[in-house]
Amino acid sequence: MDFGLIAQYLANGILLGTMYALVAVGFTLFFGVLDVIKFSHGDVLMLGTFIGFTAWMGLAAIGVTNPWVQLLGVLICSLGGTALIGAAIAKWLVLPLKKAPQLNTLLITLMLGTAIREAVRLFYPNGSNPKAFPALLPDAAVELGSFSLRADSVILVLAGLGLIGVLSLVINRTRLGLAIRAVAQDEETARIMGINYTLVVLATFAIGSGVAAFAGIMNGLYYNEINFGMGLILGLIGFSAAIIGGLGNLYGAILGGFLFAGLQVIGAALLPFASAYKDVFAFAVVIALMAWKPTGLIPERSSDRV
Amino acid sequence: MTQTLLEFRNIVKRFGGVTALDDFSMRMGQGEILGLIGPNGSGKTTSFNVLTGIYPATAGQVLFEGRDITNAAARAVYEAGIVRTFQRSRLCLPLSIYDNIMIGDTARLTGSLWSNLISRKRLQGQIDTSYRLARDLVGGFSGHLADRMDQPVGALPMIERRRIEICRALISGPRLLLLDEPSAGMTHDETHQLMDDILAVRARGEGLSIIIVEHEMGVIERITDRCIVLSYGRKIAEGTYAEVAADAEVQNAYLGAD
Amino acid sequence: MKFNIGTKFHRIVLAAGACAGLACGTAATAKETVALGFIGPLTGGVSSVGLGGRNSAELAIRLRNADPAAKYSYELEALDDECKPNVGVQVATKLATNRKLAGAVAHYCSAVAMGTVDVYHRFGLPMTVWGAVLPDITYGNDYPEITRVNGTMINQNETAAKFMTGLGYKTFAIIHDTTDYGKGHNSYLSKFLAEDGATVVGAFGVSADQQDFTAELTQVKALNPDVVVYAGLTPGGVRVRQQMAKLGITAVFQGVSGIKSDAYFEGLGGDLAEGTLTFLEGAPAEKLPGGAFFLTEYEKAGFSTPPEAYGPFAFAAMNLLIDAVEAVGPDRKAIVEYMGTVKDHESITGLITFDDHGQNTVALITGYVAQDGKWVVWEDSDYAKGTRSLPAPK
Amino acid sequence: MTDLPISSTAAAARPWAAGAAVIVTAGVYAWALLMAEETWQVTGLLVLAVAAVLAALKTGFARRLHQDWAASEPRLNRLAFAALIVLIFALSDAHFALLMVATTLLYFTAAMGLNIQFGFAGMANFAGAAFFGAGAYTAAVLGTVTAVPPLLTLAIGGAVALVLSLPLLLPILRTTGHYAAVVTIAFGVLFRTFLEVNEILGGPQGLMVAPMRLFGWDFNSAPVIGSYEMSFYVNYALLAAALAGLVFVLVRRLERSWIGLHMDAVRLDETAAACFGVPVARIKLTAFLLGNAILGVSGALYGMMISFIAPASFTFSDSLLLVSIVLLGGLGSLWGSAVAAAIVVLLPEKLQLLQEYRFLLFSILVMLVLLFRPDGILPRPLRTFFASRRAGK
Repeated sequence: MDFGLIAQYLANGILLGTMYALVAVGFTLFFGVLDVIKFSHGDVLMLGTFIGFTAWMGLAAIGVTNPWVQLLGVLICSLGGTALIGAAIAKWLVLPLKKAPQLNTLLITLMLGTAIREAVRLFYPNGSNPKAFPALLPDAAVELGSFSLRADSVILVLAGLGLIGVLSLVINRTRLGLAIRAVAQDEETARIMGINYTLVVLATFAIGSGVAAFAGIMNGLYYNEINFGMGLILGLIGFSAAIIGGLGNLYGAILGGFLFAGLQVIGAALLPFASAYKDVFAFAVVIALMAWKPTGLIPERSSDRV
Repeated sequence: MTQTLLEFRNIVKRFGGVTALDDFSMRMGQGEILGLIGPNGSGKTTSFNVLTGIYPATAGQVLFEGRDITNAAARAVYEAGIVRTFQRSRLCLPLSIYDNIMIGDTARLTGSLWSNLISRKRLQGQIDTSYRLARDLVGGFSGHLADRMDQPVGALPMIERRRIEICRALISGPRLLLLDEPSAGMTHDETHQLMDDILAVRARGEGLSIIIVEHEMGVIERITDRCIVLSYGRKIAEGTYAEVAADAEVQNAYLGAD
Repeated sequence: MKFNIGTKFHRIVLAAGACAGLACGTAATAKETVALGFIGPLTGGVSSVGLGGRNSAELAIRLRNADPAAKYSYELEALDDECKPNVGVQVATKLATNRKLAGAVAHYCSAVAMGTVDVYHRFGLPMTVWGAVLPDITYGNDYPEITRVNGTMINQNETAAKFMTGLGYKTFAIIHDTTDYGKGHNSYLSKFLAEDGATVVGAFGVSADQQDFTAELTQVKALNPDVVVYAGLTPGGVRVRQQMAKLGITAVFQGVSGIKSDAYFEGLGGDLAEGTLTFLEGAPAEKLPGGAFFLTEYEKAGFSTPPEAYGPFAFAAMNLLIDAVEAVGPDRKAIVEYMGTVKDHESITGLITFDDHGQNTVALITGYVAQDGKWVVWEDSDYAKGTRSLPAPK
Repeated sequence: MTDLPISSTAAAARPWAAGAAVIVTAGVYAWALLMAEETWQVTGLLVLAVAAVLAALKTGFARRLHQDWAASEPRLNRLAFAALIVLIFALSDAHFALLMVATTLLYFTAAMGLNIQFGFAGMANFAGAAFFGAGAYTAAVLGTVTAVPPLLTLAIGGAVALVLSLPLLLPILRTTGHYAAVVTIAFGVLFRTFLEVNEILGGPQGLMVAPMRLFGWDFNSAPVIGSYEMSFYVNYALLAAALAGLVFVLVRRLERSWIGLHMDAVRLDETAAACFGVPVARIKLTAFLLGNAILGVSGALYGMMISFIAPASFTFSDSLLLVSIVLLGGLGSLWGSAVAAAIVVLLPEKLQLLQEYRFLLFSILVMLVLLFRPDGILPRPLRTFFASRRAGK
């Protein structure tokens, strides 16, 4: 296999990995503060992307044509709107079920995901068909033999990695991050320390959902196409990635995201049999990984106090 | 000292960089009530967890009735005759009193899928017997609990739960009972009652030995034959309560910790 | 009041149970009402096609009901098969055992149709397929109840292969989804391309809801074919075309009937769609006498979703069924017999003639090319006239 | 004093009366709902049901019923089964209604298998549809081999599901909670994708399944009594009822045995259970294998009844449907699963009049139930090892 091809696979894998990591980070944050899995995450991401798309149409309609201004508007609306939605979900669907079995949260958010998906399909104008997401980034490309590297891909990866970096700083260096970590560590103690528990949970869901919306916009900008079903697969993969990495750990989620992307690319590119088997391969490896590392590659600290 | 029941030989337990038990050795005799005391984080519960197979020991040996049970699985430890209660009550709250106590009797109450599901004659017999046994045991602690065997544990007050936890531990007729802070979450009077119950059990039972971890020094003084004091995972004193209470290093450890 | 199974006892209990406090009674209508069924995917990933089909079938009924010359008044019972065989069997049973129902127009998803044909046969319900393209649906059995107005993927791919090789293209890479639809197209297209002397340099199976195709397309790029084929439905087609551009693949992009929808342009936007080729059975609606009429009426009816590629077939199938009822009355056996004799029946998709398996033999396949954001019949396009050109064969 | 205080004197006199009344009413209601065709009938019946349930909760009738049921359970269970058989014969020639009854029963059976895992042992299994599908595919493959009697095929369907679970045992036993959930999710996706890309088992197009045969009787032919011909679905509905009844007894006995008790202990506190000698790994293994085998058996019969199967019928969302039956009914509650299976199967079907909007409505309804009844429609009652004890013997 020639070098260009390998480089191309690598570039694809990095871009996919960044997107998966951004989704996985949300799962891991929610799990950290509340020990719950919010399965509607993927569909919230989709909703965020549609909000961004609508914002773009609005901006274009009032005559804003500069792509950078448009991009800024799209990001503000999408991230802000999705963050609010995330907090609302936490307040009205997740927190009320805190005392119920964990599975209930899982099911209720799954159902919420279905409801969001169906609602977009039915009520967004012509929502059952894919939409063309605008290409707002420069599309200059560098060609090196069979390897073509586009400026928009590079910008997207850098922005995605940058956001993960900022998120890591927020978690590790700010008062909010401290509060989030304290709640993740021990809810009771955090309450005694005077931390507003509900507020921290809402903030965490807002942040996680905002990050997912970013991944959605990234998805839209890269593929230039969005549809009502896009969140389902991204959510499933993001969840698997968060689990492989080890729940409750930011770096685990990132590792898991890139690992899953790597598996898919390897599955499609290198396997001796047909590429249709790549998902079979990727998920078989996930099962094997769980047998080998039952609490993820970067295990969370055992919280089972005896 | 009577014949040795349990022996720790140079037990070390580390969690990452933290040493929870540091070269801890001790012996206890059959029929003894041993108190295990020390400030918070001194390794009392950790020694229970190492003994019952929840954590593997980093180094050292545990001998029970002369047999090496170091790092044995929790189930094997139970089968050897060692049972315990937990610091935070760990009953199955949605289950009935009877169910909870029966969980303690797994050694006797097993059976194949066949005898559990298809031919249930033997199961019926086991249930009738065990129901009577459990009722009697609970009745020894509290008469009105024995009348409420089919009610969920979650509805009971703390002291009753603690009693049921002890019944769950005793139903299998163990050799050694480990009590982890039985007074936690209870009033002074309740603690007092519970101690009476424990002494009564011991007076009744043949050859039951007890290790008790406790912060309430009144309890230790009243019921233990002998105490071991831990501080930062090391044994710093051993003897009767009066002896260790007078020990300068012990006083220092407690004062320093507070 | 109408019940499907009408013993007296049934009526009494039902009325007591459900009617409670409601006025039970309906006004008598002048014409006898005949119920006709429709089944398609109304929820899930391919629901846009299903909704388009349902709307078109409903349009056929509305138009006929507005026609004073009609002998009967018609009502539609539309059901959702979710594109799942087990659900399909369920709803097919529901229609087939509903005794007031005279016939049905059903199925876009081939796997569902494969599962339900036995049900229609068992209960003797005449059913006309409006969208599923797997040959076995008609040719895999001898059921007189089953007919199909649209062509099979055999016809489609035979024409497609001839056409493409005729333009001088020699090497093809096929990306197909792993549904029966994509896989079927892949195998027939490969077969006919080989017969016409072209080479398939690579075939890649992908899942129908896959978002990222860069891994497959990177391999395609290395293979450097004349033509990249996507055998699947619009959403996947949009993504593959989009990502081809990202990777700088300049080959001709060819689709199958599943991407011939307005959504293809909406999903791609701008110039990327330009020059995409696809094939569809029948003649374009606007070229047929009734076609323009259909499109205007559809517009007028105010449906919220477009008819999509197979809407005209659903419309034609429903019209055929209504014609049958008008001719022989709402009797299932008579309708089945009538369907067996359909020959040169006029419809907005061209003339319909059923062979002895109930398959419409008028295998008219039309090639389309995307031009200025619209599907244009190849013969009418700037490409055929030579004023625009597709990428040349390598 | 008896072991158990029996609170209501009215109930003591004839404790089964209220339960019996409810069973008869439910039977008649089910019949009316299944036969209802027109929009206003369905709507009326659904409103009636909601009103009745609310009234029962408000007046305390539901609570009393709960106690009465516990007091005379075996009798009421038998009565419910009899009512089911009567319902099937009452529907006699209504093909579609019978198909729905049989489907409900098979989903109920599958949900009981999942209940062993979710409800008793606390193990997540999000590949329910895969094991269900394994049974259905077994039936499809064995149906082409005439030498295998179809009744044996059901058992082999269970066995195949069991064999497929074996490679998952190691990861399942090592992981807990969400980590275990991912193992099963991955398996579910893998199973479906594999069937789709692999041509041997029919690929995406699926396979025909031969009908059930019992002692030379073809289940696809209509039973005739005198000159009256019933729907052939009566065959399947009766067999499904028998299967559901058998599995119900089996799972009930499992719950009321030491194994069931140990499953509860493992679910509620694995560490404490281990300290009392509960063989945690063996208990989990039993729950996982037994549950999957039940899923496989019910899937095999489902395949024969539907007579055509394809990978699209056994997806992740189908697994979720099964899980939602278990959760809606109440974890570990068998009667809850029965009611929830009926709701999950019948409601979307009866909501067909809403066409493309029905999944939106369905998901919102499930969310509301979970918010306002987090323990499910019929929460699991306390264990009673032998019902006779409850009766105040």
